[in-house]
Amino acid sequence: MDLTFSAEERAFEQEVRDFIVVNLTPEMKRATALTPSVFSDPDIGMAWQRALHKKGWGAPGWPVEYGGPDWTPAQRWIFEAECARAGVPNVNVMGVKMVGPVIIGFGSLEQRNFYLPRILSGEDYWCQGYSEPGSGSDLASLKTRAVRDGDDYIINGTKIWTTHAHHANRMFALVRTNETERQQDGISFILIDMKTPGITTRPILTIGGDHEVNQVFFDDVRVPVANRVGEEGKGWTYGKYLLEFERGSGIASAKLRDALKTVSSLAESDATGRAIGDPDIAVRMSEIEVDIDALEMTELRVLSALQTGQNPGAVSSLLKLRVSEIRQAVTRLGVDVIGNDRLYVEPMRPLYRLNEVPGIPEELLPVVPEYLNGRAYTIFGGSSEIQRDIVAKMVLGL
Amino acid sequence: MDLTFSAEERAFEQEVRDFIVVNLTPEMKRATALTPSVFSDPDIGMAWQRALHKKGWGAPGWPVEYGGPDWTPAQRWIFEAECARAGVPNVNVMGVKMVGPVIIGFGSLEQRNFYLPRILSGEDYWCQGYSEPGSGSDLASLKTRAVRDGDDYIINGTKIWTTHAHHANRMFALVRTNETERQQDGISFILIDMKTPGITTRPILTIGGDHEVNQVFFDDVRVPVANRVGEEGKGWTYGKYLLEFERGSGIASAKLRDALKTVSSLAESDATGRAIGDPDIAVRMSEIEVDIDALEMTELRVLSALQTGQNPGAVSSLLKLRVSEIRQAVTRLGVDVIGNDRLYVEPMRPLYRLNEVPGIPEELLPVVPEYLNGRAYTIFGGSSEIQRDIVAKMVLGL
Amino acid sequence: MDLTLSDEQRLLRESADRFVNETYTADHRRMIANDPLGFSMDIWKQFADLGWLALPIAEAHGGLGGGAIEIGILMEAFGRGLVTEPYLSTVVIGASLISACGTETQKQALLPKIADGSLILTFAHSERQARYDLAKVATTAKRTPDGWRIDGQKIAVLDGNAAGQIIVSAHIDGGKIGLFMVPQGAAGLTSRDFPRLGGGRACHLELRDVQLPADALLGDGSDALPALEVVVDRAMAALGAEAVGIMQTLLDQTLEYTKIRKQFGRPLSANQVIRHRLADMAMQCDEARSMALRAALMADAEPVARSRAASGAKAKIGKCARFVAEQSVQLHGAMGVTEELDIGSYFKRLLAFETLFGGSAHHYRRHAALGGRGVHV
Amino acid sequence: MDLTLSDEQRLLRESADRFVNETYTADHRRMIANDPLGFSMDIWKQFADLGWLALPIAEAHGGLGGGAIEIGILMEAFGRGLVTEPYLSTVVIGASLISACGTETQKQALLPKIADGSLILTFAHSERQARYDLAKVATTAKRTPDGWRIDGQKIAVLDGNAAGQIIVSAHIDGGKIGLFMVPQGAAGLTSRDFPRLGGGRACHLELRDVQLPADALLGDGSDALPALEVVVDRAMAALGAEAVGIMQTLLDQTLEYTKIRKQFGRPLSANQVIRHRLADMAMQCDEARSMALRAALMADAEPVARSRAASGAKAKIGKCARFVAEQSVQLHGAMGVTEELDIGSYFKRLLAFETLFGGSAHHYRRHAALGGRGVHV
Repeated sequence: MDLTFSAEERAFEQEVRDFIVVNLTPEMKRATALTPSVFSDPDIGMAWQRALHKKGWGAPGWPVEYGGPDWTPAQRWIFEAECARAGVPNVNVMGVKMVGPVIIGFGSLEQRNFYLPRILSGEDYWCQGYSEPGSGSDLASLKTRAVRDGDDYIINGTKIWTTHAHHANRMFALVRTNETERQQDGISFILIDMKTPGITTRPILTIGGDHEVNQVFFDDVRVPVANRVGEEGKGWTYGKYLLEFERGSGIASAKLRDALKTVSSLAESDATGRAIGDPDIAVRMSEIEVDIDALEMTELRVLSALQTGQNPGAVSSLLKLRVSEIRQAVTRLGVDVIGNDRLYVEPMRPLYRLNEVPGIPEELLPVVPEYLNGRAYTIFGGSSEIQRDIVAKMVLGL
Repeated sequence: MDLTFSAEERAFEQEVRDFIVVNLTPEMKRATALTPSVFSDPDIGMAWQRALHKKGWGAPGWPVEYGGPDWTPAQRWIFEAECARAGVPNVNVMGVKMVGPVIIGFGSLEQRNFYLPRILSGEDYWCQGYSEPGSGSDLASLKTRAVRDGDDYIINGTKIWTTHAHHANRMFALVRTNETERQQDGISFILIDMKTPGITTRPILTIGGDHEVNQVFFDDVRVPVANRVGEEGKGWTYGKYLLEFERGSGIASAKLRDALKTVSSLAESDATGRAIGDPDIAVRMSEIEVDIDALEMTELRVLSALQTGQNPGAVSSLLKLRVSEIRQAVTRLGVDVIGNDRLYVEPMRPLYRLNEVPGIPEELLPVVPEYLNGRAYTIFGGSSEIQRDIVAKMVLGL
Repeated sequence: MDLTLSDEQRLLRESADRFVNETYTADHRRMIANDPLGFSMDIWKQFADLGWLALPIAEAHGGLGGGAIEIGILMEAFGRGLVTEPYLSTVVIGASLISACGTETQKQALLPKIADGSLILTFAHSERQARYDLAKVATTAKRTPDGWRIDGQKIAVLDGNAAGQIIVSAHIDGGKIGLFMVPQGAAGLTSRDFPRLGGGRACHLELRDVQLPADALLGDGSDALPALEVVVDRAMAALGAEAVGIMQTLLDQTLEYTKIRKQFGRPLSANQVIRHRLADMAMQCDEARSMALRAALMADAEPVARSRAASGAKAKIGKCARFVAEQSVQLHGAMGVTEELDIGSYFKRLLAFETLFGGSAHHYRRHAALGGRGVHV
Repeated sequence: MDLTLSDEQRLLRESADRFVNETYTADHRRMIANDPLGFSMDIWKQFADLGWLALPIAEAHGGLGGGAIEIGILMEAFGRGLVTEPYLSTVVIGASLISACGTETQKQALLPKIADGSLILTFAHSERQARYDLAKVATTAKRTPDGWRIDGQKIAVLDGNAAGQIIVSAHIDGGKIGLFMVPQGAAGLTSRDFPRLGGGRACHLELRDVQLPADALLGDGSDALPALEVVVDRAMAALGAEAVGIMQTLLDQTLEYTKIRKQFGRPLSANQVIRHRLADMAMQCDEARSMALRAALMADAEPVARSRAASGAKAKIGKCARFVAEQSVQLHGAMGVTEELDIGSYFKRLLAFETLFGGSAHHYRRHAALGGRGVHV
């Protein structure tokens, strides 16, 4: 047993670092630091995706035949850890990490040939049409309907909490193609061009003042049947495959460590009156650091299992729970570190377009919106209450 | 609005203090401090009850015609507060506070005439036969059966968690006299002489090593029907009346403050290496003190409502929850204050009979057993889980 | 011992509740959110007419001689309505500082104007370096032939742009703290006004070579710190009452929402975990209510008891408020983390005022230190 | 990067698990509870035969040269069995102190005896006034013509009466800490033996004018504090592994109980609140497991990283252990607060060792201080 990486792995680590040094511009870095929502805006995020793609690293999780880099689990770990440490943009995961694996796993040859290269290059920008008003964590109750009409489906209904729908040119969606006894059986997985007539998008501002999510309305939207992935009525299976993917986010500790480092730097700076001098702040910082240590160790245990070909299994729900809680603890520490400077509200977005900031150190600006938006960590992607239901059932067998 | 007591009330306060000075012997005080279970042993508790009775204060909550002192709510508050502050013995409540009110409210004239004076004087010592193995918080499912045979009931079954059954000469019990559709309807409230043939008692040691509770077995125990209180099958109603009484313990803040003071003194003494110098200990002590302040204020709000004839109502479940949690917080602070001295286990009981204590300051001895036994605060008398169910239903109307 | 409201207090509560219910609608909040002042001068005048601005001012200076309990009754209603009028700055803090420190001449000149609504005040004290240490003031006041010269920077000044005069704390010679009346628009005073988290406005101030007349100093030049502590203790009690109003609103709305919102075919409130969460929220609301009342009742007690009650209240209410606020958002699910529901505004107001004069950790330490527990504040 | 067990490690785990399952029954615990020694010398000999007593000792001194991972494997199994044999005192601490501080002669003389089971050791360090400050030792060692004279008091000495020799820490001239081998029964040594919370025995020691030969001092007289810190960091990792074994047992038993125990006509585990509680317990067990492993893997890292890993593990595992232990009792209801179930013994063992070498608050502070966060430990 040991924690050290092999010489080859350390060489790879150096390669990643070198890549980052060359490709991560100061503007991208600043923009990322000043983005209080989950994902970078496309101008930032896609610039990074293009650089990755050029290097052949555009889709670390994909099989080699579709353009994946054929990394070992350890290499993926190292890549993610170095990216987090350096503060690279948070590329919207809907393409590479969400719809990509589904198309690879269940799409037709034509779909694979058409969509996958466009995801890799960043030419297509995807959003996810799962949630609906009235069906949040209870996704199977979704009501958006796709009715067969010749070679098309005609879609009516609405999706909500759609991240970056206002930027995306494509959506993958779960829609109801059949009324069945078991709600799950009537759902299909469809790829939709966002420029199709009948689609409108309404912005929803988050509690932190960011425009990241939307409501999308479908009014007699005509989508070719050829855009369905896999079989009709099997969409739930494909969708759940994705949710599993989303929950087992795998390597979150490095990002959390980076987020804590940011708060820690603030606490040590004059911008907060050296908040670290407050023993409550100092001790909470250690508590969170230790929680991240524990999380990282669990992730490494999973990684080590993966390396020897074992399935980490239901542990992903455990990880999602802890990750969201630790993230919130970091943002909570943030607002306590900046003290009364929390009163300042900057309505302008994106923050990184601000040139001159009035009377407040720039690095304090994202702290309050991050805390506010961060309340969503325990809600989106399956609330913590639902996650604990799952842990009890799947992990503990209750 | 004001927090000060009237001149009459302050005079009463002085009277209580004077009474305590005269009647609370150093032996009683030491025995109480060295008792890590809920109630004082009868030799200590009943000595105090006799002193109270002599003064006419034996049953503060009873109507005047049965020997109550006719106090205002404020006077009851003052009395309880002064007793707690002085560290008087914890008289077993089963007589005066539990069965007494039921006999007063529902007992026959004969029962009132016979039992009430014996409770007041301490001649009778009562225990409560409610819980059974397999019916803890779900009391209505109790199985101990009383079958009518002429002028007697014949009782078979078992009761558990019976506090001081090994000291008591009488028990009040809930027993099943009928099989009914609704479990609650077949239950009767019966008074049992503990010397009746067929009763055996098995001690149950608490996790802290104390013999406070027991299991009691009934093997064809013959009890006169005349010992039933009120109507047959109405026992559930009388029993719940008592539970309400038990939950709305009313004036707990003074006792908690006294318990915290004890821990605080330990933390300031050399016996713990002045644990108060540990900022964690100091701040937790303030947190608990503030929790007690809040509790006290809520109790005073209830008291104030009572004084103007209002019914405090469902707030009693809220209070029971907080009281039990704060009590546990105090005992938890206690074991942290004494640090590694927690390793010492003293098996001898009662602790106050110890003459020479080996290598450990005497005042540290009850700390660990109090913490251990204190785990029961959130279990006995309706677990915190059940209490929260009740709050949700009764207080919040969910 | 009597904790029931007097007839006057009951009337005050009824009129405050009625006013808030009728005035502070969601429409009003939307309108005021874009207002450069952050509140309505029209409503401020109505506050004056209702006598609320005169409430804690002594009768000799045109006031009603009310106490902390009456302030608490108003503030709780203000919390329910998310009132943005500068009541805390002007009346709870401003008027109290003048009453505590001012000369008779200053009181006669200023207090009646507060009472009649013609003078809005604010208190510029917080500095970034000081965190929550009331005594730590880097702003300086130097004597000049004509009076005073003030230099320094202040952050998080509530309602600063609306104030006719700003009460600025500064170190004067000899290490004492003095309070100075700085008129809005004084030369050398730069204000950066911004919308405040949770509604209303605030600003950061820079004072560079601000020249003031000799009588700009409140009082006779003795150290203002003890008076500052009295007034801040009272302000914390008032903030506690406001928080209770907000928390109760959050609890009520969350109860309502979880009863109506259905998932998996049944209301959210059918889930035991959610029922228990709501029970805990209700409990913490009740504890916060008790602590706010306690701090108000102890506002005139001897200093250590008063300050421990105020710190205890600030600490405990802050802790309870964070729990209630975060859980309200959590139980509203995705809707809770948008600006589509009122819930977010209440959440933000609690967050905004949580560290005003120090957060929970600071005040638990102060409580411990004042209790002789040898902790450093 | 490989966190899978080697073949040898897997074999060790299997044999430890088997031994514990077969030996440490409830009957054994009842028997040992009344034993004046607190454990079985017979089992101790079996430990020797299995090679466990030689585990961390260098091969040059008759040991197997195992590391912190191997110790952790054993300790986790010992936790599951509530083993009371003096493994921590003798092997984890005693042998390591001798290895770290002793002269070659001392190592040759003592280590093989530990490995073959003929020498039981304990470490007498804790003093009431010092709380958890490792460097604070009031016990003194003064040079005499014949060697040393020791005076002082020690508390909470694990397995003190069973030990053939007691390693006593004392201040020697010049403010350095020295470690002295004090033989059981030395003149001037008074021991107060008592049953230890959670099983086994411990004692308080008084040393009054205890005369020792010159070679009773371990090593050459240089300050033993750095070695003490290494050994205590390792001991904390071992305690963490033991705690994990105990926590897992508590979780397993509680899962079992809540599935079987019925209330209101359905198993306790049907209640969502209880299901979520169990989920939290499982999560905390897993976190504790990760931290114990981490501390073991870092046991040979550079001092700051090693100590932060050890303190982080002690702090976090302590916090998780308290939660798991208290909730295990809570979910067992009334039965949980008696001595009728095993659950109470596991609960007490966790409580007993929680503050050994410092509790969670202490170690979070140490972690912060070592991280340059300017907190006082």
